[in-house]
This record gives sequence, C-alpha cells and structure tokens, in this order.
Amino acid sequence: MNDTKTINHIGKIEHINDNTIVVKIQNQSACAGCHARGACSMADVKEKLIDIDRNPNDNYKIGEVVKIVCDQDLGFIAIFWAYVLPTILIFTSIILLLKLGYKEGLAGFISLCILIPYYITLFLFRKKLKKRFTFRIEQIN
Amino acid sequence: MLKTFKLGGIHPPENKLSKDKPIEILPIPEKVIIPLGQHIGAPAKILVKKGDSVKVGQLIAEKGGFISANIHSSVSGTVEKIADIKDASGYPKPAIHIKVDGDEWDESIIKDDNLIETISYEKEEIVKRVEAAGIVGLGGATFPTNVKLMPPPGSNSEFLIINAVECEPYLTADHSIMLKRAKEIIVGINIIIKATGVKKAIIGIENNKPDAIKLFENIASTYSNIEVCPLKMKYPQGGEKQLIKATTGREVPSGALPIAVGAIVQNVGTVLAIYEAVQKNKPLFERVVTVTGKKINKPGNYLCRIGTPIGNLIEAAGGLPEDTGKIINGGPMMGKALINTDTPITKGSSGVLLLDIKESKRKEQNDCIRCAKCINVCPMGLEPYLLMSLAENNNLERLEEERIMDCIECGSCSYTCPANRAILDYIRLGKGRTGQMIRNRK
Amino acid sequence: MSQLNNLTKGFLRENPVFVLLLGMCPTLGTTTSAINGLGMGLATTFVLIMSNMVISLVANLIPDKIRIPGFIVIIASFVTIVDMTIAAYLPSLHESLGLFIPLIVVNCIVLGRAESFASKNSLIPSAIDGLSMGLGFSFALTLLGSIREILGSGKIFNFEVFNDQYGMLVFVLAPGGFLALGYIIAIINKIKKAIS
Amino acid sequence: MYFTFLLTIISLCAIGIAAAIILYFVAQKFKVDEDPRIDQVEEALPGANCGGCGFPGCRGMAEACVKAEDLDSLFCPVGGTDTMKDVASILGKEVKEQAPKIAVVRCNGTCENRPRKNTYDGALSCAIQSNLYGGETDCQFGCLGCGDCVSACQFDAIHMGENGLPIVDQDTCVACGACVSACPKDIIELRNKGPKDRRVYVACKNEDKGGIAKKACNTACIGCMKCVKECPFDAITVKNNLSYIDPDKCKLCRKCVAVCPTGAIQAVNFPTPTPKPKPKVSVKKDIDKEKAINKTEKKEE
Amino acid sequence: MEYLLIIISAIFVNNIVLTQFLGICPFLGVSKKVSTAVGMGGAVTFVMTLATLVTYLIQKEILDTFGIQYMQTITYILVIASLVQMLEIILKKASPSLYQALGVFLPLITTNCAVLGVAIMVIQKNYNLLESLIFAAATAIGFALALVLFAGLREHLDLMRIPKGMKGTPIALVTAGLLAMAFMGFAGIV
Amino acid sequence: MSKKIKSSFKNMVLVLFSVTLIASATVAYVYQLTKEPIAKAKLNKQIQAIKDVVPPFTNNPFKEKINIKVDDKHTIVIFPAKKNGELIGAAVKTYTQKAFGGEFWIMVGFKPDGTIINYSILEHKETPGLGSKMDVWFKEKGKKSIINKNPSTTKFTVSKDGGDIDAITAATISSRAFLDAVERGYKAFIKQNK
Amino acid sequence: MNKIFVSPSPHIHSGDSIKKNMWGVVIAMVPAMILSFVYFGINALFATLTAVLSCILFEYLIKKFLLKEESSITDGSAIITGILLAFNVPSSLPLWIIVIGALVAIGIGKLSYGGLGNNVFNPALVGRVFLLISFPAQMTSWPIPTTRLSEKINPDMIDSFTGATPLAMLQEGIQSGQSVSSIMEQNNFPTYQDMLLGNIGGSLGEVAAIAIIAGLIFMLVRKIITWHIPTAIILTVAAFTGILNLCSPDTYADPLFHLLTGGLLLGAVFMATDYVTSPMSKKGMLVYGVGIGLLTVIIRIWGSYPEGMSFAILIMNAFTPLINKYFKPKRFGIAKKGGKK
Ligand SMILES: Cc1cc2nc3c(=O)[nH]c(=O)nc-3n(C[C@H](O)[C@H](O)[C@H](O)COP(=O)(O)O)c2cc1C
Ligand SMILES: Cc1cc2nc3c(=O)[nH]c(=O)nc-3n(C[C@H](O)[C@H](O)[C@H](O)COP(=O)(O)O)c2cc1C
Ligand SMILES: Cc1cc2nc3c(=O)[nH]c(=O)nc-3n(C[C@H](O)[C@H](O)[C@H](O)COP(=O)(O)O)c2cc1C
Ligand SMILES: Cc1cc2nc3c(=O)[nH]c(=O)nc-3n(C[C@H](O)[C@H](O)[C@H](O)CO)c2cc1C
Ligand code: SF4
Ligand code: SF4
Ligand code: SF4
Ligand code: SF4
Ligand code: FES
Repeated sequence: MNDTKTINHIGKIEHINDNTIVVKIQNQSACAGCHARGACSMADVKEKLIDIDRNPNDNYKIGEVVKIVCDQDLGFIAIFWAYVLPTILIFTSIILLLKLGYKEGLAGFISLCILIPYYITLFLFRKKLKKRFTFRIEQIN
Repeated sequence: MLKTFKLGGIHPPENKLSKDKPIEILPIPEKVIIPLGQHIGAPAKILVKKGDSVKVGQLIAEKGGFISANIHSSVSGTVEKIADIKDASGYPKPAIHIKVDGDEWDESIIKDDNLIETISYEKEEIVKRVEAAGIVGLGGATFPTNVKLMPPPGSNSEFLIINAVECEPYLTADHSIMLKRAKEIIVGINIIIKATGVKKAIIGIENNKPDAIKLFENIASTYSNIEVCPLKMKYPQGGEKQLIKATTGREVPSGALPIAVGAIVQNVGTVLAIYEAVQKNKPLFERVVTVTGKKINKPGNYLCRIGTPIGNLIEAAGGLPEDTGKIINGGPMMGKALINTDTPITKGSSGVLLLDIKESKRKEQNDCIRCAKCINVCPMGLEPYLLMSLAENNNLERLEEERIMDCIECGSCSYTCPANRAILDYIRLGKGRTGQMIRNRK
Repeated sequence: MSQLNNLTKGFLRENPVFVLLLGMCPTLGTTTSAINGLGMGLATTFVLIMSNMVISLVANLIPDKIRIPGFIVIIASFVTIVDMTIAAYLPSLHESLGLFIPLIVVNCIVLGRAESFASKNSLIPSAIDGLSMGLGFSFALTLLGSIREILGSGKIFNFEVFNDQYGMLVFVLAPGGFLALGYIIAIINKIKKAIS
Repeated sequence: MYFTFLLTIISLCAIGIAAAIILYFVAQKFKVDEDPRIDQVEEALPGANCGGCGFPGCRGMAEACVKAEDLDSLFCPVGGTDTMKDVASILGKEVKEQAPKIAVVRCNGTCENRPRKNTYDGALSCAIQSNLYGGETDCQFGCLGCGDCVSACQFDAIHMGENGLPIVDQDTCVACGACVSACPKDIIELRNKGPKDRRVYVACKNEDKGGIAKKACNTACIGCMKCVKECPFDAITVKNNLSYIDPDKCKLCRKCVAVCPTGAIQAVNFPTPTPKPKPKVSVKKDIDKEKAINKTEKKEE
Repeated sequence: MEYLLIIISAIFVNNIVLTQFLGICPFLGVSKKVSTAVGMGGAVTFVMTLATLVTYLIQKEILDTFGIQYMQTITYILVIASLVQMLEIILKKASPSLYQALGVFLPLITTNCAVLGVAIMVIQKNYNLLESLIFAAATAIGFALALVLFAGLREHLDLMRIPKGMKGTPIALVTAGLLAMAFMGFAGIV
Repeated sequence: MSKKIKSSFKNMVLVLFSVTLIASATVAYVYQLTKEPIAKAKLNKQIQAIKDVVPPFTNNPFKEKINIKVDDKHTIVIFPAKKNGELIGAAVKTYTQKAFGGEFWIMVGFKPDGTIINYSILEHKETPGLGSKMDVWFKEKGKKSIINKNPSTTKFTVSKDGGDIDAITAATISSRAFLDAVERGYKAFIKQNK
Repeated sequence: MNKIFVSPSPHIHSGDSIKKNMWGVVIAMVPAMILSFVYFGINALFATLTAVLSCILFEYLIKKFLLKEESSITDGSAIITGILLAFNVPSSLPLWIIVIGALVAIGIGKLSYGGLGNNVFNPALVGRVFLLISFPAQMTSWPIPTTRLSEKINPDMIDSFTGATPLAMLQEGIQSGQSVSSIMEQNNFPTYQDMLLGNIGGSLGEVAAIAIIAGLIFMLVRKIITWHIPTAIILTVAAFTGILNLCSPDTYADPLFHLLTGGLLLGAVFMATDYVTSPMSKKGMLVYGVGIGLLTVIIRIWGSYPEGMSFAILIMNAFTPLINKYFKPKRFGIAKKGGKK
C-alpha cells in the first residue's frame, strides 16, 4: 500500500490492434506553454505513439481521447536506463582510459564508441524492457 | 498511564452540564414525525397509510435493502399523513406523521423492568431479532446493527469493543444509561459475544466518568471475558478506529473496516437496544437524548420516543433561551445544525445542544498560516490544510493521493485552526467529490 | 495588416521579452547596465534582420526536413559575423557581453521568427518583422538595463543620477535581474489590462 | 590564408553534411504529420483556453475542428459565430449559424421576494452550503448566493448583486458555461441571447407544489399553467410544477409575462414596460441592464 | 579535490540558472512537476555530458588543429542539434518501450542555450577533458537542483492565493530572484 | 508561393551542402576582414595596460617578455620597459586566487627597485561596486594607496591584519587578494631582476 | 428567526487565533529587544522603531492601494517582521537603509505572494539578505556594545575590532594564519559569558543568547512553536562543529562558540520557526532543522560570509515545499514501507 504516484498523459487513440491499443501523445516540448512553441527548439513538437496492452473486453474507439497512466517509478527507471547509466558509462570509461595513459582525444573517442555496444545491449533486451514498461489506459471522466 | 490513542486529538472543554442528571422520561408528545431514512443505507418502505391506527412498537416501515432498517411506531395513534419534512439533513425527506392517542404497546413487547440474564437464543436468532427490531448504531453513524453482527465470512472477530467513550463535549446520554442500566448492558454484551463469537469484550470508558468505570469494573469482574478499559480523555476517542487503537493497540488499515483487525465496535446505547430487542422483544422506538446548552435552564437526559419534535425536549428542559443562535442535533463537534425546532428526534440523535449567538457565529476566516496545528491534531495523520486547499482547487487526484478518504470528519482541525479556516467544510466537499470519482472509476 | 502595424507590434503587443517571454537568458544575463542591454539588443537585431532576410529568400530552396539545420547554419553565420565584428571594433562591449553573443544562435526569438515569419513571407516584410522584433527586444533589454543600473549604482548610461552609495548592489547581481524583470512584467500586464 | 579558407569550408561542409544525413533519418523516423492547419485554426481561436467548447484548451478544439467532418457539433462560445466562420474558411468547411448565447440566472429570490429563515455561517461556497442543507430560505431550489458561479467565470462577467443574486454582464459574458457547471443548484442556463438582447424566461427553478413554493418565495413559479395556455406558440411547458420557455420557440410576444400571477417570468431589455403589469409584484425588471451597478466583488473569505 | 571544487562550484556557487542566467526558458517553462524536474535532471546530465564530450573533441581535434576557432559557434550548434536528435532515433530503435516510457514521463528536452553555453564555457575555462565532463555533468545537476526546487515552490504556489497581478510569470521570476539571493550564500565556498 | 523543393535524400544533402558552403565561405571571409582588427584590439589592450603602468618606453616589451610558469594554469609575465635600452621599469602581469570571485589578474608596474609605479586591473569577477572598486582605490591618497610604495619597506597587508594599506570598505577579501597579487608580482619581478 | 445560524460541524472553536500566536512571539522577543537597547543604546531603539513602523506602514499601504484588500496590520505579523529585521541589522545602520529593508521584506518577501501565509521565503530574512548584499559596507560594520567600551579594552586595538562580530574576528584571524585558541585568547575577544549575556558585537537581536533562550521557553510553554526545529538546528550545529573541532581544533572553533554567536540562536528560535516558511510535519521539521544546521556551518566555515544563518534559512525555505511533499506525517492505518497493507 505504498503511495504509488502516477504520471498521466492525455493522448488520442490512433489504432486498435488485436492486443494493443496505439495511442498518440503529444510530447510537450520545453516551450509547451508559450506562444512560440515549436519555434524555439531544434526539434518541433513531436508526437509519439505508445503501445498499450489491450484488455479484450474494453470498448475504446479510435479517435477517443484517453489518459495514459504509468507509475512514476517507471519513469525514473526509464530515465536511469536511457540517460543515467550511459552517463556513468562515459565517465567510468574516460577516467579509466585516461588513467591508462591514453590521449584525451582517443579516450574521448573510445568512450563515445562505448555507447554503441550499450545501445546494442539495450536492443537485445528490448523484450524484457517491454515487459517492464507497461502503461494503463483510462477514460477521461 | 491510562491508555489512549497516539496520533493527534484535542481537548475541547467538556461542558458536561447534564453529567449528574438521572434519566427523565419525557411525556409522550401529541404528535410524532417519523422519518423513513433514519439510518445509513436505503430508506425504509412504508407499510401504513393515512388514517391507519398504530400501536407502540408496530412495524410501520420495513427495511428497503440489505443495508437498511425497519422502523416501528414509537406511539399509539393514527397516521395523520405521510409528507415531507425537513429533517436533520436540511432537505425535505418523506416521513410518517402520527397523531398520538393513548399509549398502547404491541403485545409482544415485554414491558417490565426485570433483568433477564439467560440468553436462550442461538446466533442466527439473535441477529434476526436485532434486525426485526430495527436497531441501528446509536453512536451516531446509524449503521444497521444486524449487518455488523454478521462479520463477513473468513474474517476473524476477536474483540468486541464497547464504545462508552462519549468524547463529545456536552453529551451525557451514554453516561446516564451506563449508570442506570449497567446490568442490562452487560447482558447485552454477552448477547453480542454469543452472536459474533468474539473471545473478549472491552468496554472503553474515558476517565471523566469515574462512577461508570467503577460500576462496570465491579460488574465485569464476574465475567472473565469482559474487561473495562479506562481511557485518558481525548477527543475523538469515540471514533472507532481511535477506540480500537486505544484499547487494543491495533491500527485499522486505511480503507479497511474494523473487522480487518478482528474488532467489532458497538456503542453502549446500541448494546442496551440489543438487550431490549433480544430479551424483551422491544423494537428500537425510544432513546435517551441529552438536552443541553449553557443558557438552558434544566439541562438533562431524557428518554424520549423517536419522532418527538426537538421543540418538546427543549420545552421540557426549560424552554428555548432568548439568544439561541444554533440548534444542534448531536454534539458540538459532530452534530448537525438545524434550521428550527420542528425537526424530530431520530434513532441517531444523541443530544440536542443550544448555543447562544456569540458562540454560534464563526469568526472571520484568514489565509492558512501553515502553523501545522491542524496536522498535529488530526487523529488520522492527515494534512488538513493541504486537503482543504486541494479541495478548493478541486484537485481530486491529489486529494485521493493525500488520503482524503481516510478523514473521519471529526472536526479537530477546524476546531484548532488559529486562522479560523473552514477546513472540514472543504474537506467534506472534496471527500464527496473524490468518493464520486473513485466510484465512477469502478 | 499594414507594415506599420508590423513594425510596432514588437514593442508592446508582441514584445518578445515582456509578452512572449522569449530569450530570457540574454535578457537577464546582459542587462547589468543600460549600455550592455542596448548593445546586446542591437546585436540581436542585426542578426534578426539579416537572418530573416536571407531566410525569406532561400526558404523555398530548402527542403522541409532540413529546414531547421539550414536555418541554424544561416543564423549561426550571422552570429559569428556579429561576434567577430564586435570583437574587432568594440572590444570592451565584447568583453561584457561575453558568452551571450554566441548564444544569440539559440535565442528562441531568432529561430522562432525565422520559422514562423520569415519562411512564409517575402523579403521586405521579413526585414521589417526582424527590425520590429529586434527593436522590441532592444527596447526591453535597454529598459531592464536602465532600471537595474539606476537602482544598482545610481547611474544610467553611465551618467550619475544619484550617489552610488545609495545604489542597491543587488540589482547589478543575479537576483536583481530576476526581481526587476518580474516586476516589470507585472506592471506591463497591468498596463495591458488597463488598455483593453 | 587560403588554406584557412579552405579548411573552414571543408570542415563546416563535412559537419553540415553529416548533420544533414542524420537529420534526414530523423525526419524519416519521426514523421511529423501534424496538420499545419491546426496551428492556423488555433491562431483563429481566441486562445482563452477556457474549455467552454468541451475540449482541453484551444489546441484541442483546433485539432477537433481539423479532424471533424463538419463543424456542426463544434462551437467556440467565446469567439462565437464569427470565429467559427474564420475557422471554417481556413478549413474550407461550412459552419451552421449558431444563435449567440448568454448565461441567464433563473432565480429571482431576492431578499424581499424570498424571506431568509436562518443564516448560513459556513464556508462561503455554494457547493458546501448545498451539501449541508437546502439554504437560508424555504426554497431549496433557489440561489444560495455564495457566488461559486462568480469565481468560476474567467471573463469577469458575473458578479453578486446587492440583492444577493448573481448578475451577468451581458457584454462580457461569452457563454462559456463555466458558471453553469459550477452552480450546484443548476440555476444558470445558457439561453439564446435574443434579438437586441431581448429574452423572456422563467426566473425560477422551484419544483415544489404551488402553495409551498409561493410561501417560500413571492415570485416563485407555482406551475399554474396560465402561461402555457396563453402562449400562442406552444413554447411553454410545465413539468414538476415548474414552467419552462423553450428559447427556440419563444417569439418574445410577452403574453405570458402578463398573465403570470407571481411574476416569475422575466422579460428583459424590452423598451416599454411589460403590458399590464400585475400589482404587488416587486420584480426587478431588466436585471441584466443594471449589470454590475455596484461591483460588489465576492470578498475572498 | 580540484574536481570536487569544480562540482561544488558548478552546482551551488555558480549555479547555471541562478547565477549564470542560462537555461532560463526551460527553468520557467517546464518546472511544474517535481518528478518531471528530477527526470529532466537525468536527461540534461546525459545530453550535456555527451554534447560537451563531442564538442570538446571537435574543438581540440578539428578547430584547434586547423586554427579555425572562429567556427566554434556554427559547428557546435550543428553538432548539438543533430546529436540530440540522433540520440532519440537510436533510443527508439534500441528500445522502443524505453523510448515510450520517456515520452510519457518527460517533456521533450530541447537543446537550449545551457548546453551550448556549457560547451563553450569549458573551452573558455581551459578545462581538460575530464574536467570538462565533470563540469558539464555538475552544471546539469545544478540545473536539475534549481529546477526541482523551483518545481516544488511552484506546486506550492499553485495552491496559494497569489495577487492577480503577480500570478504566473511575475511571481515565478520574483521567486527565482529570491532563490538566487539565497544561493548567494554559497559565495566564496570555492 | 512557389513550390518547395522535395525532401529527397539527394536534395537534402545538396542543399545543406550549399548552405554550409556559402555560410562557411562568408564567415571565413569576414574572419579575414576582422582578423587584423581583432588582433590589434587585443594587442592594444595589452599594450595599453603596459603603458598605463610604466613610464614611456621605446622597446617592444612583448618581444622581451619573460614568462614565469607558476603552475598549469598560471603564468606570471614580466614585460620589461626600456628607454633607449635602459631598464626603466617593468609591467608584471600577475594574479591572485584568494579573491572573492575566485581569481583575478592585474598588471602592476614596478620601478627597477621594486617601487610601484601604477597598476591596472586586467580581468576580475569581483562584485561590481564593491570589490571592483580596487581599480581606483589603491591609487588614492594616503593609506589606501600603493603607488610609490615599495613592498620591501611597506607592509603590504591590510591594516586589519596589521599591514600598512587600508582595505576597501567592506571588501577586505578583495583587498587582501589584491595585495596578494601585487606581492606575488613583486616577488617574481625581484627574483627575475636579481 | 433569522438569528438561527446554520453551518457545518464543528460548532465550537478552540479560540486560538493568529493574533494570539503572533503577539505571543512579540512578547517572546521583548527580553532580547530590551537587552539590545541596553547594549546598543538609543540607536537600537530608533532602528527597532523605524523597522517596525515602516513594516506596518508598507503593509498597510500596499494592501490598501495595490492589492485593494482589507488591511491586516493588526494580526501582528508585520510587527514581528519589523522587529526581526531590526534584530538582524547593526544598530549603526542608517535609518533609510532600514526603511528599504522593510519595503523589501514586506513588499517583495510577503505581499508579492499575497500576504501572511502565502509567502515562501521568510520576509525578514529576505529584507536582511537584500540589505546585506546591497549595502555590505554598512551592514557589516558593527558598533561595540556600550557596556564593553569601558572595560579591559586596549585603546590601541579599538580599530582592529571595531565592528567585528566574534565570528568575523575568528574568520579574519584564521585567514591571517592564527590558530583558534590564540585568537580566542586575545584579550579583546569575548568570553563565553559575554556571549551568553550579549556583551559582544553584532546585530541588535543576535547578541544575547540568554534572552533568546527565555523567548524560546516562553513560546514552547505557550505552545506557539514545537521543539523540533530549534532542537534540530542546535544539535546539528553542535555535532558538525564538534566533529570538525575534534579533527582540527586549530582551524575550527568549538561547538559552544558556534552556538552562542552569529545569530544562530536568534535564527533557530525566531526565524527558522516561522510557520509560513517552515515544513509542516514533524519529520519534515527535523529534516529542515538539520539542513539549516549543516548549511550554516558550511557557509560559516568555508564560505565568504562569516555568518551563515540567514542564507541557510532562506535556502531551506526553498526546500520546504519539497520537504512537505516527501515527508508526510505518520498516517493512521498505513503500515511502514514494505509491510503489506
Ligand atoms: C458498505 C459498508 C459496509 C460495512 N460493513 C461492515 C461490516 O461488514 N462489519 C462491520 O462491523 N461494520 C461494517 N460497516 C460499518 C462501519 O465499519 C462503521 O461501523 C460505520 O460506518 C460507522 O462507524 P463510525 O461511526 O465510526 O463512522 C460497513 C459500512 C459500510 C458503509
Ligand atoms: C469523530 C468521531 C467521534 C465519535 N464519537 C463517538 C462517541 O463518543 N461515542 C460513540 O458511541 N460513538 C462515537 N462515534 C461513532 C463510532 O465511530 C462508531 O460508529 C460507533 O462506536 C459504532 O457503534 P454503533 O454502531 O453501535 O453506533 C464517533 C465517530 C467519530 C467519527
Ligand atoms: C553581494 C556581495 C558581494 C560581495 N562582494 C565582495 C567583493 O567583491 N569583495 C570582497 O572583498 N568582499 C565582498 N563581499 C563580502 C563582504 O563585504 C564581506 O563582509 C567583506 O568582504 C569582509 O568584511 P570587511 O571588509 O568589512 O572586513 C561581498 C558581499 C556581498 C553580500
Ligand atoms: C513562530 C513565528 C516565527 C516567525 N518568524 C518570522 C520571521 O522570522 N520573519 C518574519 O518576517 N516573520 C516571522 N513571523 C511572522 C509571520 O509568520 C511572517 O511574517 C510570515 O511569513 C508572513 O507571511 C513569525 C511568526 C511566528 C508565529
Ligand atoms: S476532520 Fe478529518 S482531517 Fe480534520 S482532524 Fe478530523 S480526521 Fe483529520
Ligand atoms: S491549523 Fe489552520 S492555519 Fe494552521 S496549518 Fe492548519 S489550516 Fe493552516
Ligand atoms: S457568466 Fe458564465 S457563461 Fe458567461 S462567461 Fe462567465 S462563466 Fe462563462
Ligand atoms: S447561481 Fe448558483 S453558483 Fe451562483 S450564487 Fe447562486 S447558487 Fe451559487
Ligand atoms: S533557455 Fe536561454 S534563452 Fe531560452
């Protein structure tokens, strides 16, 4: 009975497949609140498609506006895998390489390359991760 | 060190003006008004029509659902009309109006005062009799008692806790019946023990009633399974979760019922009603009501019929004082303010309290100064100031996260707040809306 | 919409700083004095006008999908040019603006106007738009700079208004920037409301 | 010197091309298929983000407009028909004329008309008061006067009048409906604004039987059916002892006003006084006109 | 010890938002929820570190060797812009579910002046590679700290009765100013 | 408006290539134009700094400068000023790390015997209006001044610490740091001059 | 029958009020105030009067003319702000600076947020720190208590310690390479007894530890504040400086010294405890107190300000919403983490 706080996101149902519902969400950009939204960034306001496991006997319709809910902890875990761990990797490899007497340039380059196997590993584990990151869908009101 | 609950709590001035007053029997009024919804749950269904003549104790409305209760006539006479009255809820609700004519009791009721100690009924029979008698919790929540006596299958009921705390200021109704009907109450306890199969009964009494403590300790000493537990005074010790914590040290989990920790809580008045229903076949049609207030001439405890207009009680206690500002059905902390004295006494009315104008008026409300005093007094460990502002902003999701549904509406927070904030007003609003949201979700 | 309207909108109605809240970093970072604010504003104005003009010319030649990198390169070039020019001819201003000159590149106003105006309009309106926005930005920066300078050191454009013994240093420092801007925006909101 | 020149060009071009290639793939992977018309429509909308249209904010509405087959079911109350026309012209769609609406307070239970029987002293909120009881008067349907509607209005278009009833400022009200949903008693209704702001409506919600209603409030609708019989256009119905004038059928002839024995029917903004006014009726006519004579703002508690 | 000083300086003493005035837009724009702010911190840390690493290499290996330091602004901004976007593609390819979870959790982090600013600053400060990276990461943490504090304050202010005229940006700026004032207490620690 | 160019791969690469090409060419061109003035401005600043603190000279102090490396980041530079080949003084670029804002650099002019001729502030992060007052403070008269004083005869610490120089009001830290920098330059200069 | 009132329960109130609490604090500050008059003479009186009156005036004017709300000056909070502002400045401070401080405290620190209860930073400290940063010179020249002038002072040395608080003297000494014990043995250095009685240089209200402790006891007895925040601060500072002192007694002074100087007690008792800007739950208060303690010591010992209390409190004010969010009171019926249900 811990307080599991959740994150909600409004999206719209894009398709409904046999066992997933695909919901399109608008990724708020940093300037979501401002008039020049989309202008201030290198990247526009983007949409993301989210797959959600479907309960066979629900009755959502395409185009319906729904709420996507995921546990806040999941968000943090995602941040960890996507950002924190690679940062740590870069740092450890650079420190190690510099200690081993590599030149800065080379050390930097190698540690950049370390990210490649990292993402390959992520790729290999994608099924497992998929199980981890599940979302719920809720009707609005 | 006397036991009490740990978290929060306040010490409002007791003002138990009618403490030493014996129970007086109120003359039967000329007319009674018996509302159909006197309990939690579905209103009862009317069995009589205009012009019918009824006897005291006759079933006039039958329970309208699983959680509901029978209603019996409290007087003999004729049904004058069936029409809406504004009851304590402040909204017009259907009620049976009966014109009184003599005092003829239903034959099945045993009218004498003899103590019947042997319990000759089995479990199921007891529950049936309680159900038939229309008994609801007299501690204020008016939950149908028979439902409470049938713990859900699989639950393990260990304790019966008798709520003899009466922590509300001013009220002395429970105190007075404890002094007068102690023996019957003990039999009633035994009946409940038999019905529910609990191993032990604990009578929780606050130490502002030493006479009652002594009396019950004396009687209970002959029963190995009944124990008196004197408690240190603190409001809201009468709240069932607080009482369970104080007497057994167990904490009812958030969102759960007392039975989750093996406890069943009954008010002393309810116990007496159970005794009368089971042993004397007497339905619940009268109760003891405290009539009190600083300006009132004769504060006291009156045994009166359900349906008696509050005005009659006030008359008996010396009439409505000149500068009455508020008429409260119940105690000052949890009672409901009434709009006039026509409102009838119902099963759940434990007292009538009159406040003068000065006491009645609320002071001006200020912004919260975040003094945390409300947090310190909240017996449920909530953050009333936060709940209030979330409720003002209608942020239902956060309200749920902040456990607004745990609030027992004891009012300690509003009582304490130095900024005079109407905390509980808003919490109630938010609680209602949050509850609605949760129900919708299901 | 007349050109005049186009020209004046940047001052109050669509002032990039006070109303649109864009480019806060240079706004706060360079306004320790009126002159610095003005300098930064003019530098940005130059970049705005030039990039707006160039972009309005080449917008149709750039495929949509590399629109943004294309624009960035153009803007960055002008920024670099401005940077070098100031370094060459106004070395002391260059020193006080420091890091914020290269950061004009990421100033939301520049890319924002390129995207939302210049890429859809022709040369002249684009130039006017750039000028208008740029002047609005300069105006805002100068105003903020003057207020901070007066309160902070009793001077405005380096002219002594009162003895700097009475100046409140805070306003020259970081907190004062936030505070001054906060209250200016509050006042401007009030004025806008009074007008409408 | 030419060497630097060359180097500059080479390195920037290399980076530029690398960026181009990366961004090409980015573009391929993230098809931003946002309809540019959404932005245009959003720009055409007033940007009040009030939710009056039923969508979360103006952008939601813009999306809905772009996606929708026709615009019949979509309406921005703030911008009104004009805005919807603009939107339609952006999208090349038709727009149905929608009669402009305005919030109307359907209670006339002023202090004179509806005697106070007790004094409410709880938190200043209609929602809380209505949870507690029926109100200070004997009419449990009428306005409670704590001004939840006033605080709900984003447009500052509704104020508490001196008579304890809310008054809608007909120039500023955009008919967003926020007050309608805020009122726990359902007192406020969005009605057609009417030609020259003229409207006829029943300013009462009391569903009690005639006697009870009349006792509670001088100007209550008692469900006497006179207006129903009088109305030449069949615009009036009585349900639960309460009369209702269908704004789409009402032709503003004001015959009903004349026959109403309690003065529950209001006719506002007509130049001449109502024909044959009934005596003993202290109805304040043209309440809308005295919009906020006195801007007694709801005091913060 | 030197690294420790860099870290303390970047987080507290010379906090990027509160004293350096960089990254104000996201600071004012996305600081609505505490949990998001924490998440942003993680993301910004990675992006800043990575961007600084790449730009550092470019500076040393290309710009410095060829003597074309003046191309700094153009190259940096291009590199940073595409780097961030590339990161997204890679992440999406590598782990769609992770990518989706981030989408629900985080607002898009856009390359803002803070990233570019840090990349330029490490060159100006003459840091070596490791110092640069530590500085970048610590700066990002300082950014996150300011963001989280500010998000907390704003969540709180949302429930308060702020005067009409001050609501929104003005009070946010005033609060930021007072926060900056409080942070001046760290002056001189390094 | 006219048609947009399609986003085909070829187009994209081509267009971006041309954009970068033109951009880099332009920038490079402007660079060529401004290179000289920038260099001159930089030089001017340094020369000016030297000129500010030593009497008129005829040599090129840059050519004769002496670098004294202190550590990785700090190098004290001595610019000898000669008139007609005779050493008339030197401008010493020196620093301190004890400042309120971390470190700052100053240029101090010494007579050959170490007496201070003048000084100027090169770069600093001291608080404007407070620590930054050092640009004039130590030139003023009396106990504030360091001009014409010789660190070997005058105690170059603030009076609060028992020295002979008055600190800037409420900026003792900057004052200490300033004197520290002067002292450091003095020592380097004297050592070099021996 | 109009006089019958109807309202939701509860129908009675404890009678506690904002006024009672605020005036209680004012009373608790009286001893320290009186001692400040004794030590710093008429200047102290003027400073206090100016601060209090201008706080009240600004509160009245801004509320009335800018916010257009009912004035709230009688609730006493502006008076507290005024007194505390005065307590936090040297008695020699020009009065116009105090007026500016009051304007900042009330205008920026309090009423910009909507007044009592809505602000997030302690108004008096906002005013104080604003002044400290804006007018460092005036804010850091401390007159010596008049009572000290006469005794045991070597006239030659007056200049070297005029305007020095014990903390500043210590910091200067350490920077010039002396050891703590040698600094403290200098005969113009105040003794612990001096510090306890307030016989030292410093701001008006921070000098007399004993008067502040009296105020603390008064507020605790009257249940105006709880013990959590002051205790947490004092214990943290004592523990932290104690450890440092054990490690290197020459560079770090002992805990008692730190506790008795630099407004630590003043802050811990009167300013950190401000309801509005401190956390709500008991756990939160402890965390807040520990935070203030740690920051104070860090700023004092390693920062450039000899005195760190004001900054520490302001910084922790900023953390307060987060603390409130993550340190909830113990809920009834919620088992500790991990336990089921
Ligand atoms: C839907 C519902 C079901 C309940 N079921 C039981 C039950 O099975 N056993 C029981 O002892 N009480 C039951 N209760 C009663 C509550 O535990 C409690 O006694 C009642 O709400 C009054 O408590 P209070 O006066 O402390 O608020 C139930 C209440 C409700 C609303
Ligand atoms: C704040 C609060 C105070 C209460 N005080 C009392 C009390 O003093 N005496 C009592 O019998 N019930 C009191 N109750 C009701 C009890 O919680 C519970 O409903 C009752 O003891 C159950 O017994 P019953 O069903 O026999 O009424 C109180 C409830 C609450 C929420
Ligand atoms: C905003 C601010 C900026 C400061 N800047 C400086 C500075 O640039 N140089 C300095 O020596 N002290 C600076 N100080 C430190 C104080 O003035 C400090 O009290 C002083 O240095 C030591 O006191 P004293 O000079 O009166 O002995 C600053 C203080 C503040 C509040
Ligand atoms: C225990 C207590 C301590 C207070 N401390 C301060 C304080 O340090 N500074 C201040 O301006 N006001 C203080 N006040 C007054 C008041 O709470 C303060 O002005 C509010 O922050 C204004 O919203 C205090 C009040 C109380 C009850
Ligand atoms: S009414 Fe609710 S919130 Fe208030 S003290 Fe009681 S349980 Fe806590
Ligand atoms: S008791 Fe009142 S003033 Fe104090 S925190 Fe609770 S709501 Fe706020
Ligand atoms: S009065 Fe009602 S309908 Fe009109 S604008 Fe206000 S809230 Fe909307
Ligand atoms: S109209 Fe409704 S919301 Fe408005 S004051 Fe009356 S009862 Fe309240
Ligand atoms: S983030 Fe710095 S200008 Fe926008």
